[in-house]
Amino acid sequence: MLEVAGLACVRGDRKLFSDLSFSLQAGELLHLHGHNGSGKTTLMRTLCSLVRESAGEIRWQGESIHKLGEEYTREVLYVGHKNGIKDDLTGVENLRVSSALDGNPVSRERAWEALEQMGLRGHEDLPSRVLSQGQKRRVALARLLLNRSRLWVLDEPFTALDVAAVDFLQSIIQRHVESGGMVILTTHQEVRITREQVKELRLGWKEDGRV
Amino acid sequence: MLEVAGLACVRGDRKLFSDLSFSLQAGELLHLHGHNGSGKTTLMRTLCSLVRESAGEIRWQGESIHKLGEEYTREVLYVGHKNGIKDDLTGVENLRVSSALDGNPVSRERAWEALEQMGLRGHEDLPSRVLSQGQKRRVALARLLLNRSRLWVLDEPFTALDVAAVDFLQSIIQRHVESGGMVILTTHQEVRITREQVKELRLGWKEDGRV
Amino acid sequence: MFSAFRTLLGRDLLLAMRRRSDLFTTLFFFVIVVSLFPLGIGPEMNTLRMIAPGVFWVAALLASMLALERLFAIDYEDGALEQMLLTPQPLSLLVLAKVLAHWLVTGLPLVLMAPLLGLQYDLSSEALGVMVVSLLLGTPALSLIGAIGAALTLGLRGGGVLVSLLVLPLYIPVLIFGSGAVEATASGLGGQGHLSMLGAILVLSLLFAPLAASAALRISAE
Amino acid sequence: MFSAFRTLLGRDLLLAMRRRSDLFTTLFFFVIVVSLFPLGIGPEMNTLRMIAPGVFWVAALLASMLALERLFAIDYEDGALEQMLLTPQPLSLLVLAKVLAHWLVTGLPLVLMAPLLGLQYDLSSEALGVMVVSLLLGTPALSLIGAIGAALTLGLRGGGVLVSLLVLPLYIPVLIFGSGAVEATASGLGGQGHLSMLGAILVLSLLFAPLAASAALRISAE
Amino acid sequence: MSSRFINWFKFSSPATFYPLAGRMVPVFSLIAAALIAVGLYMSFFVAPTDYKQGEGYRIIFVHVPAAWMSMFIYLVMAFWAALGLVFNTRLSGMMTRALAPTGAIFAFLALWTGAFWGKPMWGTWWVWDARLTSELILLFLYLGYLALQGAIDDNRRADRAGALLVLVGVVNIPIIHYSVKWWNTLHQGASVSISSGSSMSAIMLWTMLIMALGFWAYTIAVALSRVRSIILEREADTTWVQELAEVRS
Amino acid sequence: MSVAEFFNMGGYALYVWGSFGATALLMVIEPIMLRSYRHNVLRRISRLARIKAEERV
Ligand code: HEM
Ligand SMILES: Nc1ncnc2c1ncn2[C@@H]1O[C@H](COP(=O)(O)OP(=O)(O)OP(=O)(O)O)[C@@H](O)[C@H]1O
Ligand SMILES: Nc1ncnc2c1ncn2[C@@H]1O[C@H](COP(=O)(O)OP(=O)(O)OP(=O)(O)O)[C@@H](O)[C@H]1O
Ligand SMILES: [Mg+2]
Ligand SMILES: [Mg+2]
Repeated sequence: MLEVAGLACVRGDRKLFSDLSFSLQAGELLHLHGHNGSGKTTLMRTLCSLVRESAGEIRWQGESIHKLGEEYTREVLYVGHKNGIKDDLTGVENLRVSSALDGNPVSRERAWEALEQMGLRGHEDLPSRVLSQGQKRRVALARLLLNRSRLWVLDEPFTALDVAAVDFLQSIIQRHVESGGMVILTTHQEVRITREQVKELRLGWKEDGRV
Repeated sequence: MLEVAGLACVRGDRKLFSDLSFSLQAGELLHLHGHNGSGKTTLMRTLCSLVRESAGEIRWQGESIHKLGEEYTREVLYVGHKNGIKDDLTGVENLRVSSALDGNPVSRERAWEALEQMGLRGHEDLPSRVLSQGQKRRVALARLLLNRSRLWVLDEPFTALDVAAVDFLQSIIQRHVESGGMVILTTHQEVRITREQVKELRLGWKEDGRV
Repeated sequence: MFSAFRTLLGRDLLLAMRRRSDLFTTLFFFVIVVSLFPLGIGPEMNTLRMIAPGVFWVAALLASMLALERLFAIDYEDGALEQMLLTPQPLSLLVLAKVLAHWLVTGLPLVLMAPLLGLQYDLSSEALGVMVVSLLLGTPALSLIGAIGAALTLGLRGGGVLVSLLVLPLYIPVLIFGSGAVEATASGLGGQGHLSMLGAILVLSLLFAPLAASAALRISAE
Repeated sequence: MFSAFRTLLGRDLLLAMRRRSDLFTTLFFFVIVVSLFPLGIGPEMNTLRMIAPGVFWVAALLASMLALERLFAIDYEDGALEQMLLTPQPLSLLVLAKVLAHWLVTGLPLVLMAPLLGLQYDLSSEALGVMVVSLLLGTPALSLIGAIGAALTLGLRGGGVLVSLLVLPLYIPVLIFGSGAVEATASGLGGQGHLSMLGAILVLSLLFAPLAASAALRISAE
Repeated sequence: MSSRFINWFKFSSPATFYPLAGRMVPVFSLIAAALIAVGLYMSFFVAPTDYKQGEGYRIIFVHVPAAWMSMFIYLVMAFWAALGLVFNTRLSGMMTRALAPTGAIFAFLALWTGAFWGKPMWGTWWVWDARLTSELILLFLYLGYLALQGAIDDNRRADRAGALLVLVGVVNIPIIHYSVKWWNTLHQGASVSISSGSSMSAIMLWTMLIMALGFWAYTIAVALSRVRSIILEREADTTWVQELAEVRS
Repeated sequence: MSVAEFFNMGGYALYVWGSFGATALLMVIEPIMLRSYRHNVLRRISRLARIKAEERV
């Protein structure tokens, strides 16, 4: 499905990685490793077509993602370092807006339910401004419960989450992979993910990785 | 040294905790536990006198911290969710400015050295804007190496750090405690800290904690 | 597709409502600028009448320029912009929704307020009418053109002055035709020609500005 | 203690240099406002000479007011303000350092630019002199007074309008004495009285504004 | 067909363009010096005194070429900008960047000389007439472009953002040119046109054209030499730059 | 035509020489600035190259 060939990325005057090639099939999870500043975030943003690659190509079902444009972005769900939620909207409103923009509007009840599943019961209609760090992250991640994209790109999704939430998120990711989705993930925390379909990729080591 | 008696904190219309009492002596570490939104950040900011308590008192060497004013803030070092570094300054500049404001100016070389210890070699004179999430966190934490405050208040210091940096930070904390400092800490990650002098405090459980 | 347009429009209006005061920032600025002049210049009606079109249009231009900073900046900082880029919607449509919301919040109140303020300057009702029409045609064009500048300077610290520098040259024609229309009417010549130029500028910017702004957003979001 | 003052002053100036364009934002705004008026009003020298003091002072006031938003906001957002509150330094001294840096970056260039722009309006050299002196006394007072407003509205979304609302009533006396001084000189009466009033305002705000602003900061930082 | 294509892209690589530009700079400098010298001689000693404007009209020999260049350079920049956005070639961004300062200088000169001409002819340095205003806007566009380049550290982003800005501003060029036709203004209408011959005396026309060509050659020389420095700056860590004779010494 | 007459330009001296002078000035300054720009770039790159060479040793 997703194929990466000869990818390189330059930031300022430093080459973060070059000649990176791998591919990802339905039902696989790619776990990115690398120390701070090794270029994980940059790679993920490149895969989402947010950053332009300096060389190489990224293909989705055989087509270049830049050609596909919105057909590709429909398939991608990205959660980055920033939560992308509006401080002045409540959790429910945030969730409904982002789902509608993602192309599948959901009802108030459905959104409410998703937030409750994420453990935000009783906080659904507070403005996100007053939520704690971890609660904001939960609101952002509630999108995962409603989304129909096939490729999830999650940049350190576990930060700020407490143990219960980390467990729950892991189970969601696992369910997505088992039902034929794809996940690209990075985290510095030690997490257990089902070992079967996991690929690993290390950035920033001497010989830049190939899976 | 630090005594807390009958502390309560109300946010909006919810009582986060009430009647909280504990004390912390030189050479002790207090590990705060609690699920997302249980009030850890709020408690820490209260202890730093950034947030006013709704009830109760916080005493430092027997005196109310509000009376002590700058005498107390001299003893406190707080690293919060926000890094408090300037995007447009380089790591070295950031570090020197914050040390000077903390009352102990350091030389260029000393700052440079501290950043190198934090694993930022080769990134010392990039504007912090272009650093990765973890690298920014490292710049913020480099203050710990230069500071002479006795009480460290660290709110999830390990987020965004990679394994090597987490280990290093742990060793710094341990050294501080062993040399008679005090640390108040919260983290959702599982970290090993020397078990001897560690106190634990749980927020957000049915009966709000007492150490 | 249009549901996305409506959602985004609704969201931005809702946000403006929540912040409430945002609704008034630009309007208030406009009112201050227009009202401070009689204070600083003195109350002679003849002078005032003469400078009125200039004052009103300069004030509108400044108000619109200052509001630009907030057009995309908050979305950029909290990451909502990244998410917008990754939706399966044509980006220029989303940009159009944001600009429309922005104009409804910052431009429209100003247009509605203008006739009231015009009374201070002793303008004839005819001149007032033309002023409202010219503002109604001109301010959306300002917002659209400004969106390009705002998108280009996103995330550049101190973008404020850059936005002004980039956007001002494109604003000047609007200013000239806008105040020209009012002046021409006040002095008895018809403002027709000026108004139709404003209309043409509006149509052109409706066609091209969203495209240019969305291209600029893609560049800036890297 | 004074080393902290110097460090903070140095840091803010360095930041302004780094962003470079920030240095010019306010200045540029001032230049635009002052220069757009002849454009909108027409080039009759008599009218222009008459409205000059008003235009200059209104422009200076607006420029100073707009710059306020950035006085503490960035520090607040990136957490540097929390850290400032936790330093063992008297907060009002730090506030004074920040305000001084802010004035050096936004106010002083404007004062220096004023005589050049005055030429456009055909002002006499005497009137220009008084204008510079009045701005030199007035703009620091504006920055100091504004700091209180900026501190009070910190973190309130859409603080912009609130700042204006809070600060404007306190700004108006400065505006009146400032433009009054220039006008009086231009029309042959001395501007002495007005200038000494400005001086008094400056001294008062130097004494009280840092205290009030630092109290406001403590409240807003919660 | 395809071989020509390959050739094109070869020259769009900085490594091959750099020495090529190096060879072209002295050639065009010489041409520029010669043409401008001839042009200056003709403008002061050959061209006759104008019966209406006296000697003052001689400003035309710098004013018009400068005004033309300011517009033409912008069009060339727009061409490179479009090329850069479509084909993503590195060189085009550098060319756009190299042309901008020279364009800004000519726009400034057109304004300056126009003002110095307007004072004796119209009795005022400046009026807000359509052509004058649009030329001022052109200067602002140049300055805006340069400021934007200065504000972005990342070269790729700077190139692409700059290209977009240049393309947006290109609407201004026809406005400058046709403004005298669309609005009745103080400014002279077109005095050089292809269809109806020329309304100026032939000698004045020739002088103007020679000056214009001289300015052309000057622009090419300056822009090429600037692009060489830009190439060096941006490709500093490539091996071909580090092996250059001028870097080694 | 005397030299003085030539420089007087039939009373338009200020305007004619103001225009030609400004043009000449800018067209001389620009190449000079370009030369110093190139000089700076070369010096910076040479230093970079030297540092790199030293590191390799
Ligand atoms: C600041 C004032 C002025 C500016 C900004 C200005 C600008 C320009 C521009 C941009 C052009 C090129 C137009 C084109 O080729 O499409 C031009 C051409 C010309 N200008 Fe000016 N001008 C100014 C003042 C004057 C004055 C005062 C005169 C004479 C009284 C004058 C006479 C001419 C002539 C004869 C041409 C050539 C017309 C043509 O061939 O199209 N200009 N000017
Ligand atoms: N303009 C620039 N100049 C030099 N280096 C840059 C520039 N922009 C980015 N970088 C470098 O690129 C890297 C960015 O890495 P990225 O954010 O992708 O890291 P990451 O692997 O996600 O790290 P983390 O684990 O800390 O999130 C950093 O090392 C940063 O210093
Ligand atoms: N104005 C308010 N109205 C209602 N609740 C509020 C208000 N302000 C804050 N809160 C609540 O206070 C709590 C803030 O907790 P705090 O940020 O201290 O949590 P935390 O323990 O640090 O959590 P985390 O682990 O996610 O960082 C949240 O549950 C939030 O919902
Ligand atoms: Mg990262
Ligand atoms: Mg917290």
